[in-house]
Amino acid sequence: MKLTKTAKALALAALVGAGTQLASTDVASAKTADGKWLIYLSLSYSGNSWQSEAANIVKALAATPPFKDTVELVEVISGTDPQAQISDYESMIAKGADGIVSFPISSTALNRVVQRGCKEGVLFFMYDATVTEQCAYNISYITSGFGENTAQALVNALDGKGKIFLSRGVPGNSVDDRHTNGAMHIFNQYPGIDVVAEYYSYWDDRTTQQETAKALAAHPDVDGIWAQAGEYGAIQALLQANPNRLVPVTGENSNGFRLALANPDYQAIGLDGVSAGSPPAQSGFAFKIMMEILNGTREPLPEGQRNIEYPLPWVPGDAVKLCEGDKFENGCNTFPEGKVPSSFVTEVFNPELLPELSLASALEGKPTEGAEIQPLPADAVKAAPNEPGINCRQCEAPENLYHLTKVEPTVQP
Amino acid sequence: MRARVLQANALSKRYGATVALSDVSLTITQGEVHAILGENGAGKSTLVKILSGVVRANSGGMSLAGEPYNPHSISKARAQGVATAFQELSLIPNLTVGENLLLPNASARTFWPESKSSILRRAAEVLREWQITDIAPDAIVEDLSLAERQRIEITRALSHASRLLILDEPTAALPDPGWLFQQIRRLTARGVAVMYISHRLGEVREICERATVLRNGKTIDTVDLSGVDDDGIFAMMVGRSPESAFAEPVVARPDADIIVDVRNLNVGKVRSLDLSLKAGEIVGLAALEGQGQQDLFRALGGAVKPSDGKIMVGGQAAALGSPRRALRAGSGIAFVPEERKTEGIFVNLTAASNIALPKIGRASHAGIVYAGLEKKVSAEAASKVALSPRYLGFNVGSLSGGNQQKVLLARALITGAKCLVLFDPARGVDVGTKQSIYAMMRDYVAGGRTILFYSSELSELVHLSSRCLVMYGGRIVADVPRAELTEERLLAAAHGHSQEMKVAV
Amino acid sequence: MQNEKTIASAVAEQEDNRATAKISGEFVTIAAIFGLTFAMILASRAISPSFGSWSQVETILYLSSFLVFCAFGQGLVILVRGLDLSIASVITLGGVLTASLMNGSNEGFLYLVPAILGACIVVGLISGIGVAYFRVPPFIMTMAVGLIVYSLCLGFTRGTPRGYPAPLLSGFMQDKFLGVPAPVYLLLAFVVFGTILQSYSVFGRKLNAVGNNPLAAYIAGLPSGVLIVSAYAMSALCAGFTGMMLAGYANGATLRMGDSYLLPSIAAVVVGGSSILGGQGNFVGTVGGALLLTALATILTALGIEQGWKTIMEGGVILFALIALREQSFAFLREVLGKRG
Amino acid sequence: MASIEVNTPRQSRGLPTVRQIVESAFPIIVIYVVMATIYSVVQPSALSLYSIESLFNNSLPLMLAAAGATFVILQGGFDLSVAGIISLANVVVAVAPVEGPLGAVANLAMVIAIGLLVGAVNGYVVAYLRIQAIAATLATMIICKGVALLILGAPGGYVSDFMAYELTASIFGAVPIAVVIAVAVMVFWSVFRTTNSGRSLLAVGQDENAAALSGIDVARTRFASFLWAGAFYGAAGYMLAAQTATGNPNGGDPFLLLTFAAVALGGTAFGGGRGGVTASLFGAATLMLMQKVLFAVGVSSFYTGVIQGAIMILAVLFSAFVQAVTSRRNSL
Repeated sequence: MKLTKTAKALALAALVGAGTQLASTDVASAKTADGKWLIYLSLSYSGNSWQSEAANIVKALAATPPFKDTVELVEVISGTDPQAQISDYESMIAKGADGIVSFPISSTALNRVVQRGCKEGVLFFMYDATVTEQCAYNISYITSGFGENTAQALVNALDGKGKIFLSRGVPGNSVDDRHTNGAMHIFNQYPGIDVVAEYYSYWDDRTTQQETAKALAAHPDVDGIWAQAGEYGAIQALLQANPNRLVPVTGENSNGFRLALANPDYQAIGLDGVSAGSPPAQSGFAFKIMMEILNGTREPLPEGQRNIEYPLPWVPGDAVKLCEGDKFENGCNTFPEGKVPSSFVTEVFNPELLPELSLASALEGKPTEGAEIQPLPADAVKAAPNEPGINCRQCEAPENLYHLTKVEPTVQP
Repeated sequence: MRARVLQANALSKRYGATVALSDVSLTITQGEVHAILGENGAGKSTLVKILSGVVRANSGGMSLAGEPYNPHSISKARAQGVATAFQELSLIPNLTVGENLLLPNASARTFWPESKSSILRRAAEVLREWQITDIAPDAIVEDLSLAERQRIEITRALSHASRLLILDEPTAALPDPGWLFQQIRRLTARGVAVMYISHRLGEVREICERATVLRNGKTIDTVDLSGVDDDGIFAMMVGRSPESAFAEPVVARPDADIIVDVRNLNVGKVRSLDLSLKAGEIVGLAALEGQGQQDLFRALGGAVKPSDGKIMVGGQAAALGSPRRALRAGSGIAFVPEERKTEGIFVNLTAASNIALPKIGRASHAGIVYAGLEKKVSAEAASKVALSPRYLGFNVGSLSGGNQQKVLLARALITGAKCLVLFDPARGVDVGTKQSIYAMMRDYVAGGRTILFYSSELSELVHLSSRCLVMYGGRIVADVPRAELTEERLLAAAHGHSQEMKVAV
Repeated sequence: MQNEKTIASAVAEQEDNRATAKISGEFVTIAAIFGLTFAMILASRAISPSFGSWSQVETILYLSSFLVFCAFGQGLVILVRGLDLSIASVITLGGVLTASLMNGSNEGFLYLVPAILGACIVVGLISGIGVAYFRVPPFIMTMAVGLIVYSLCLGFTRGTPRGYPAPLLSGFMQDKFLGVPAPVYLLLAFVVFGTILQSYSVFGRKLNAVGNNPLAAYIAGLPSGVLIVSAYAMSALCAGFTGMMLAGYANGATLRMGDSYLLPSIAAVVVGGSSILGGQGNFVGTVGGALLLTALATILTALGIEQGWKTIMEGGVILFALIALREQSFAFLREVLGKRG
Repeated sequence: MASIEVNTPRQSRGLPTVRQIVESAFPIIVIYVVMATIYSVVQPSALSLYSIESLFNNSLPLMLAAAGATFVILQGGFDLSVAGIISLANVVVAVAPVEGPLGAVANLAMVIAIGLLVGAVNGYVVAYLRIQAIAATLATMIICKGVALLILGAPGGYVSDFMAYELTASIFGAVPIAVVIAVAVMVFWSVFRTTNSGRSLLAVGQDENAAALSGIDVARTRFASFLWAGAFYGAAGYMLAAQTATGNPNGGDPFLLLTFAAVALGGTAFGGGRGGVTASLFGAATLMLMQKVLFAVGVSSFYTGVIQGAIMILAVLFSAFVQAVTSRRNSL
């Protein structure tokens, strides 16, 4: 704790005795009294596999030597209300945080408090979701083109024509907006592609399943589904409607989805697709960059260049490979059934960036036996392009914003 | 012939399929006190509502002092000089007397509110004008007794009535109509007409000149009260000639069992009260407003917990924490409260369901209630209070007040309790219903059971009680035996006087 | 004399009409909800040729069953003048416990089901006791209990619900019988059971009485407190059951699986003609409300317009239904019926 | 004659009666002060001007929303449209920012007009068409959210610098403007409740029937309560925009349940007749302060909700306890 007992007693005395202005003496300066960095892990919503894995990764890293002895990590869950996260950020700044690694609930509402924190010398590292305040570091895959790449993959699988559903995220959310814009950029090029239903699934398996079932009632003859997280629910809905027919589905990284993609029975009745999207490992990457900057082994980036892109995972059906052990080794990328829940988001490891982690880290936040924090490779940090409303405010997006990086069009419009 | 104040021609009012008023006409002249007589459900309340602007007639017309009169709201009616004191008091409980008197515009200014003291000053003037000296303008209404509230209700109407004052059962909670009659006389002296609705024929004869009788929503006749006797009026109201309202009173045998025995009861205003009720007697209770009778009845019914005392029911000590316990204590006590609407009936349930509720198990097989069975179960109790079986399938909310009261009493009967505790069971119900209630009470005690009842009408107590207790200041000050029962005797005792005192009414 | 007789019989007749009119009014409201739902399904043919088909009706029935289950409990709580905001969390609790305790095996299914539902009932008992005996406003009590339950689910799962429901359960949710999904039969059975419980059972009658007039119920010797607590317990039971079914449907649990049922459960009850003030309500109407809401959502999902417009249409249809289904709108109709009768 | 209970007019000036204290915001103020004390002891920097400023800036939108909802709840209604109107006002301000102090006034006028418009729809449907308030306002909430999504598809936009910086600062470097606004609302309420409209509002909530028979226009009073509520929700959305400096089409969602929790914590009875805006303001401030206290005492993990829920129940029980104790004394 930053505030020692003596300090507290002093503060109390000052409060009771003089009852006067107690200037905030405990601003972020260096390390805590016992020589540790005070780092907050600030979550907004917690309660799905993705969020808890991302948090567990940070917790596991913080418990891995040498961070084990140099970092005091405090986890705070604020809930879905931006006001609550603002309030908690304020409290962290007041407590003298050295760094805050956080999943921000809103890309815009937190800007003011983040800006103030920066002035007080607090490092902000956002993972996955972003803020548009330029003094914060955004470590995110969002700019890596999930929408357009998966859309192209779906178009390829459908040979350029067919009725499709869009299973989106949360209405009025900037991430959902970015993904969908990217996807529509591709779909719009193909007149043969007909988006017959578009619905919001809140990045949740069960909601996806119900919403897809509703859409299937109107369009049982759908040819493909473009989905964001929750994609496994879409497959369940398809099977429920007709156990003998599946269609190509693109989606994110749930273990259940990847197993389905690799399932020969499913492939035989029409399943095809690609698993891409948001990796929980971003949190660990963010945390490690932050620690390197704090420890002085890495130069801080200048303001305005703090958007860092995390590479987009890309696993087509034929690339699904089951892991034997508890790590991504030998190019494996999926766990066998029963080892993890189907909602488990598989992209928790990164052999280059996060070699310290194992399955226990992601599931329980435990450090890997014998592991030590490895320095990040020199070329680990890749700048992300500007995207207005995502990682910057009044800025221009590059012209080739939606250029394809993972897949080539195999059919022409 | 005096000038006409109100002329109503062929008023009709329907509620859905129900015809509440059909073709009612009447004329009220300047300075007249005009009675409206009729049984419950005859259409009096609907007439009052139309005249005061609460509802509008479907057809027919009215004129007020020669001008067409068709008020859309209470305020419009008031603006034309018609004000009403409602039977269900229309005061806001958590506002002061002053604010209530001046509603809806307590503050005389629109934009910046008038100061509290200035409002109270104006209210105090109103109170002074209508000779109310014992109620402070800044008292909160919910702290007042029912009688005090009724006087405030009347005062508010008095202060607005420049042409016509409508009084709907104004004496229901007033033990003494003296003040009211005095104010009515002052008002009529100024030429204001008064429409007076009451079940109490005695009062009506004292203050009114003419009466219009309604039956089944129609005008029967308008008569000069001096020209008809009570039987004649009764015949017009009910459509048949009256039987004697009060049959021979019942008296308990001296050696009868004691069913309820209360020792040293302390609850609310009740102070160390002793009481015993024997099988086969109807014990009346007389008291002025607020002498602790509510507390006593509610304690016996289990609705409030006594702070001290011992209650034996059917020979067993009973802890009456709740009405449920009261019903189950020994041979059981069933309580019928005074507030029919708020504490008695379930408006959305049928009469049969209302009655059968305490014995719902008997109307069901395997947890399922059968409507037919329910009717069968409730029919016997219903017949005891002369409730027509036709009504059993109706929602209670759509029945008249008298029938609702019968439903309540039938529910008390069905519990099988050996003691009934009835608080003013015949208040505000018509003559026919009263007779049924009295008959039920006699029949009930004849089966070796007992009744304690309170009534605000002395005549009822005198004629019905086997003996009558009188409460004053939380204690029982007199136990008047059958032979000595007179209204004067009760009234004197109720004022805390010895029996020789003369009481002017 | 002759004249008097006619008056008397006229009065009797009037009053009879009054009673029958009341019944037909309720009946008309319920019939109108189902009619409106049906009309909407037919009209939706214009959007997609697959609409208006039996398979769409099947989907609507299937998906509405979850809402019907939890709206029944909500309806009972509303009947006793309460409101249950904890159902979202209790649905989650039911789902999370189903997935984690059954853990993908049929072993112990028969005792796990009552154990899980029992845990949910305990939550309802706590809410009910707070409301009935400690006089905490239902809004605050159930919201706080919901918060606590959710938080406990979060802690219990460490943020990641694990496991799968028993294959028996997930198999049942997938099964078809005579070409119709098995849960549709469950729904029908539940509607019959719920209607009997709410409107024709001793328990339901007592709940009606307490909701209608709590003071009168107390004076009449009904155990009001016990009844109110049992309404909340029933609501939690229904919510837990909903969660269990949802876990079976989705073959697993998520922590926000209950969120999308809170407001719709209240809306279904109110659109179905029950009074939010308690003491009046009919489960068949609630079922109609749930079907209406589900059919609307199904149609909107398939509609190719912007989400904003969809949302506006959703609100607009609810508002329209409320206005069209209010009693006054049938006054004319009833008058005609009344005159004829 | 009837018994005489009140023989002499009671003195009404001077010390407030026990009843007045109980019906006022007293219990919730006690709770608030206790929590604030705990907070400032555990975290002394809470007393710095900046901390106070940020706390109140953060709390003000909820306080205004709770104030608005109180008008509707006092007359016995319910208003879920709060979430929709706040979202709508929030995006409108962020999409059409007008610079400068006058611009801020223009923006305020816009959102209040929106609030009044939605309030008028609510009021008409509830008061004149007699649709159940909870269902009708659920529908208008959904519609407002749809409109907000059409105006702004994803979080973004920006508000004028004046709103973002001046309105969230302090006057004379000492009193946060948020506090000034909250106090202004309290003053407004203390005047409003003594106007005829204010009395009508409380009277309708107490006893609708009696109010109607007293000549109060019940439907108009109901209608007006929704107008007031709408205006306050609009202002809440406005202050939310000022505080976050952006628009969010889902910005109002978290307010839905919190608003009513704040009103209930303040002791205003659902069903109407008792309570007040001041109490609701403190209820809202308490909820926001709770977040701070929980952080400060270190309860901040999966189980935060357990503590939050428990505190809400305890706070209501405490208010009931104060009421019971004082009214017992009152009756003696």
